[in-house]
Amino acid sequence: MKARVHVTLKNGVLDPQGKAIEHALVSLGFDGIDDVRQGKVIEFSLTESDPAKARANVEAMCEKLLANTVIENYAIELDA
Amino acid sequence: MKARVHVTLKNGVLDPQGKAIEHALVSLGFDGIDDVRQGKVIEFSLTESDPAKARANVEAMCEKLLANTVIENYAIELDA
Amino acid sequence: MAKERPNEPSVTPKVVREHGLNEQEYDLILDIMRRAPNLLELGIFSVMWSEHCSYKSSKKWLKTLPTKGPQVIKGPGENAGVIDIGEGLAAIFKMESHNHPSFIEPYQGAATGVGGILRDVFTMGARPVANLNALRFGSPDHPKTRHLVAGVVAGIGGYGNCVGVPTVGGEVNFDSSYNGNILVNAMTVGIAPADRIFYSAAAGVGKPVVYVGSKTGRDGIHGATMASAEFDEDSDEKRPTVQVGDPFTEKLLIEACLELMATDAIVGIQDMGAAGLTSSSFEMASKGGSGVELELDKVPCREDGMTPYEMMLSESQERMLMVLQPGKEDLARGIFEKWDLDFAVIGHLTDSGRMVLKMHGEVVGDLPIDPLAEASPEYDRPWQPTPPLDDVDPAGFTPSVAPAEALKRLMATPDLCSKRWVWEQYDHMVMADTVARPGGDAAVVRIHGSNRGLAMASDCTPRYCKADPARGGAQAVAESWRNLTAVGARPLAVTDNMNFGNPERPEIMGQFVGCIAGMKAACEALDYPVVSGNVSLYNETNGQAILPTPVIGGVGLIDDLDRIAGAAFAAADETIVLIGETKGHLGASLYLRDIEGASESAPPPVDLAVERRNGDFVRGRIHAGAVTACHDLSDGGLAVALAEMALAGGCGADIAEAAAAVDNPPLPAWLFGEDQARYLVTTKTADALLAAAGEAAVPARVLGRTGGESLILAAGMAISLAELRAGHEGWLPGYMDR
Amino acid sequence: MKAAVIVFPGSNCDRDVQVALEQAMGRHATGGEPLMVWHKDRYFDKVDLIVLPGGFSYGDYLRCGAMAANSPVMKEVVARAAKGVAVLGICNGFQMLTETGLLPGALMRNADLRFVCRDVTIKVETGQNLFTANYAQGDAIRVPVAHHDGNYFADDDELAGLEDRDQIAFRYCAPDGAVTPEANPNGSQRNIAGVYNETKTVLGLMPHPERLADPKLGGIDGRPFFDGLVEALS
Ligand SMILES: Nc1ncnc2c1ncn2[C@@H]1O[C@H](COP(=O)(O)OP(=O)(O)O)[C@@H](O)[C@H]1O
Ligand SMILES: [Mg+2]
Repeated sequence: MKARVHVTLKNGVLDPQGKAIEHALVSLGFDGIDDVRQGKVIEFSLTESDPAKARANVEAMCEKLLANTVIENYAIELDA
Repeated sequence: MKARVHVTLKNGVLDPQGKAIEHALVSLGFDGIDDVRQGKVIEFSLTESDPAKARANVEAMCEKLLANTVIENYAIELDA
Repeated sequence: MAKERPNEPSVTPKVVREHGLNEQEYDLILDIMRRAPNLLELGIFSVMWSEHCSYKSSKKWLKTLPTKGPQVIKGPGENAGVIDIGEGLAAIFKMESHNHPSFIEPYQGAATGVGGILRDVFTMGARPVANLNALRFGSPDHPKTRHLVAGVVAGIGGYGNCVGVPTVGGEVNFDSSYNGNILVNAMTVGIAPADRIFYSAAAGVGKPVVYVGSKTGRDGIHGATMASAEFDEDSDEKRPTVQVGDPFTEKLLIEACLELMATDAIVGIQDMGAAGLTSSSFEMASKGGSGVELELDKVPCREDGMTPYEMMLSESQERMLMVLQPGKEDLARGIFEKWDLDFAVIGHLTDSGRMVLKMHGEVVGDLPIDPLAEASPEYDRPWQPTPPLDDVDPAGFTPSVAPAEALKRLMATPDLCSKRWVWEQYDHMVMADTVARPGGDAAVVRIHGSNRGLAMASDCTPRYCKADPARGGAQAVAESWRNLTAVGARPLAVTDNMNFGNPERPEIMGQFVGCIAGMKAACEALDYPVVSGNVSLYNETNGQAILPTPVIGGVGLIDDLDRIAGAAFAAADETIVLIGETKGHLGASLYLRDIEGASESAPPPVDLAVERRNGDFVRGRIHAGAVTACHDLSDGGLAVALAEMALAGGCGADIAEAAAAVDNPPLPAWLFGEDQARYLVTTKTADALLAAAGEAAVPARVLGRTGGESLILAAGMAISLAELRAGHEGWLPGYMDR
Repeated sequence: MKAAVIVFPGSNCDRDVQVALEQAMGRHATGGEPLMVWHKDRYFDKVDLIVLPGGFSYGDYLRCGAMAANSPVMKEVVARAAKGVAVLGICNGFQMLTETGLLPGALMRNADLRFVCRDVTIKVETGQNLFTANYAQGDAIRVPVAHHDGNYFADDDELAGLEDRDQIAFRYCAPDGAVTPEANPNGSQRNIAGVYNETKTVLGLMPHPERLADPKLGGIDGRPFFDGLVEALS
């Protein structure tokens, strides 16, 4: 099955990227935008077919590697 | 409304980050994973309330700045 | 007077304790305030009196260090030390630790450490010209170590590379005592016109207090108090205090501040480091003998609904506080807006001697400045001298491996292996003035547009400090002085970073006291004063303290870049000469630790007079153009220094003849002993060099000649350079890619 | 000759290339010094060479060079390039040139994901044009790289086209000139270190010739690069 992990910065954590993108968009004349935040998506396929097992697996991957839980949150999407 | 832009590498474009993550996951003992790809998500809020106008706006942002269409695809999600 | 704010926790004993203040300290607060402080005021006391900001455990001893000399323009007490480097220029430098944050979040912790030390230097009007980093990690086989090394190195590079300041030197050690407390000490060196140094003191009633840089968020609230608290299992709970660095904004801040500093608009300027707005505004007012009133609603905030408490204690990065000459606001605003940076007048100086904090016109905090600063606690903590260890009799032990094999292994140990993997991730050439890159004894950075240069290095041998703090402290200073001398520089002054365990334990405090005593003696004997520094205590986890690690960052001057030396053998068929006396001191040597696995013993004595005599001689010969390469002897002794010179030059050497003549000390001790005050030099004119040494009463002897593809240590004892290089260059990348 | 160096917020090799150019101009009869142009200045004097320097423009957030490529001055740079004015992009400047489309391809994160700063050897693939006037085709020169995103990518058709049109300027190689995988510091396709536009008036390269144009810094292989430019444009 396919797994998709969204990694986003925790609220309140400075997001220099988002800040810079917002600034660039505004100076390009796009107005009415706000709170730009940048995150990551990591997608991959899993041989594990049992949804529960798969989710547990992917959670472990997030905790160990995919997300820096000190400053980031993660969300997991699975689809068979 | 809120806009979410997913930026992913085109097929055939090699993805060093994805490869490295895959390698790291395997060496951490996670097996049965494949085709790891890493993408970006850029989220922001828009004052524009007309969905059509908003989409057109965000598309322009992608073409101009948010994605490099030589190597990247983008997908736009809007929700009021 | 300041009333308590609605829906804000009131100040209970528990809250006081959570702010790291003990009962005596709280009583002192009551005396000073003549009333109970509200939460905001308590928070301000807690950060101002934290170990990190108040140096309460170390002050008494730091005061004993020599800080004066004709070259010193400004010693400790400002953001960084300032020394005269001639031709109307000053060098401004300091080292600072970011140990705890780097352990919790290696990338951001190390990155913001670099950002912080850069600000300390450009705050004073200097353009940063070089960074160094002294790193100490746990045992390589500790599960966390690889991840920490990768993150810290990437973070230092990520920040320094982006701001465009070359990272030219440092050190990396591994020891299990750092398993739970790594050390990340970052140093910045900058250059400024000697007559345009900027200080934090600000006086003049009514002068505007200006905030510039990034917006304030809820970053690192209580970071300063956390940096002074011992770790325990629940440290993970302290995680949210980690901050994210924005090197791009820092780069803009450097350019904007230097642009403004070229005008006469600034009265005083101070970066917002640990304890952000609190300590910066306090510093400026108390040093200037004035009072300050801030309107917190004017502080640029990143998030909605931030409380005065959060604004005053936030440690958001890339922010500065300035006091301007009245009427210069628009000039200054223009410059910061050009660089897309926030600029806000958030208050003004008063003559009340108090810090008055207002929110929406209402007073939310009101504290007396001098009493708080002066009453800041100073402890004379009980201390226990470290018991001396036995010497090792070089004749009294039988080596377990042949010297050639020992050398091969030593060169591939975590502490002695090449750190190329690290410094190739650092842009060490940006600014196009890096004359001697990482890999030698000291880095050499040209003073832009001239033929002069600054030499810099960071040094400490923690295992010596553990075995004998006083010797270790003296040795760290001496090795720093020697590393600068070995490239031909005149050592001028040092910054220090004192990393120790819990000072409330007498044996730890004893290590601190001992190291300071040794540093003091060495700095005095070598005319090498301390002009800035930083103390990091409580580096222990569950009672396991780090090795005492007083890191010395040295800066020296090179008057003529055509008269310097490198460590690489320059050519074949040159004579190798050993300067200094070799007694074969094996105590506390890497050889004993890593090859023989022997237990702790006494480190080499440091004879400072000899150190100075030998060093001055070597420097003189370098300036006279009489030596073609020079390298000081340190970890691993003679054999390792020889191997490093051969690998750097891609040229072998033969010392068999000299080795054959050795009987006392025995060969292994002669090869691997770590006697101090020694150098290896190569020369085309050996006789003249030996004669000069004789006149200067400096021990010097011919070791052998350069040439060939291998190192010949003794008859039938050859190692190919290729083999040595494979191990030396291979260990770290191999370890990291595993 | 007249040259302009464009300074973006976050540029940090602007002074380095300014010095290298100034010294090259000094060695040549013309003398003079390059004009430093702030990115917010949409217009600047007529020049023969425009340099986009290395650094981390806008922090290299989002994508390296992406925001600089959209900065006000860039419209002018693109317009002048179209008129045939020589444009040189070094490191971050190269990334900007691909982001503006003045040069094909893209520069991705280094294959090992690590920033790399060290001397490399690059092979001069096409001699005798504006930028390599003082090198011979096949020369192997030593210059430093210092980047995190120098991994050159273009699809196969693009690459074939680049080869056919002789647009590949430099390739990473061994000291003896052999183009080997070991000599590739970042995973670039076909070891590509620099590319031209079709008319060879625009060059982008990852290595920093300006960092080895002074004997004090350990080498001068980068010097002919600037001397050649100055001579060719004077
Ligand atoms: N973290 C680092 N960053 C940059 N350079 C480093 C680092 N660690 C070691 N180096 C460099 O590697 C070389 C060897 O370091 P070290 O063995 O500590 O030198 P020494 O024994 O002369 O004090 C020095 O040039 C030093 O600057
Ligand atoms: Mg040394």
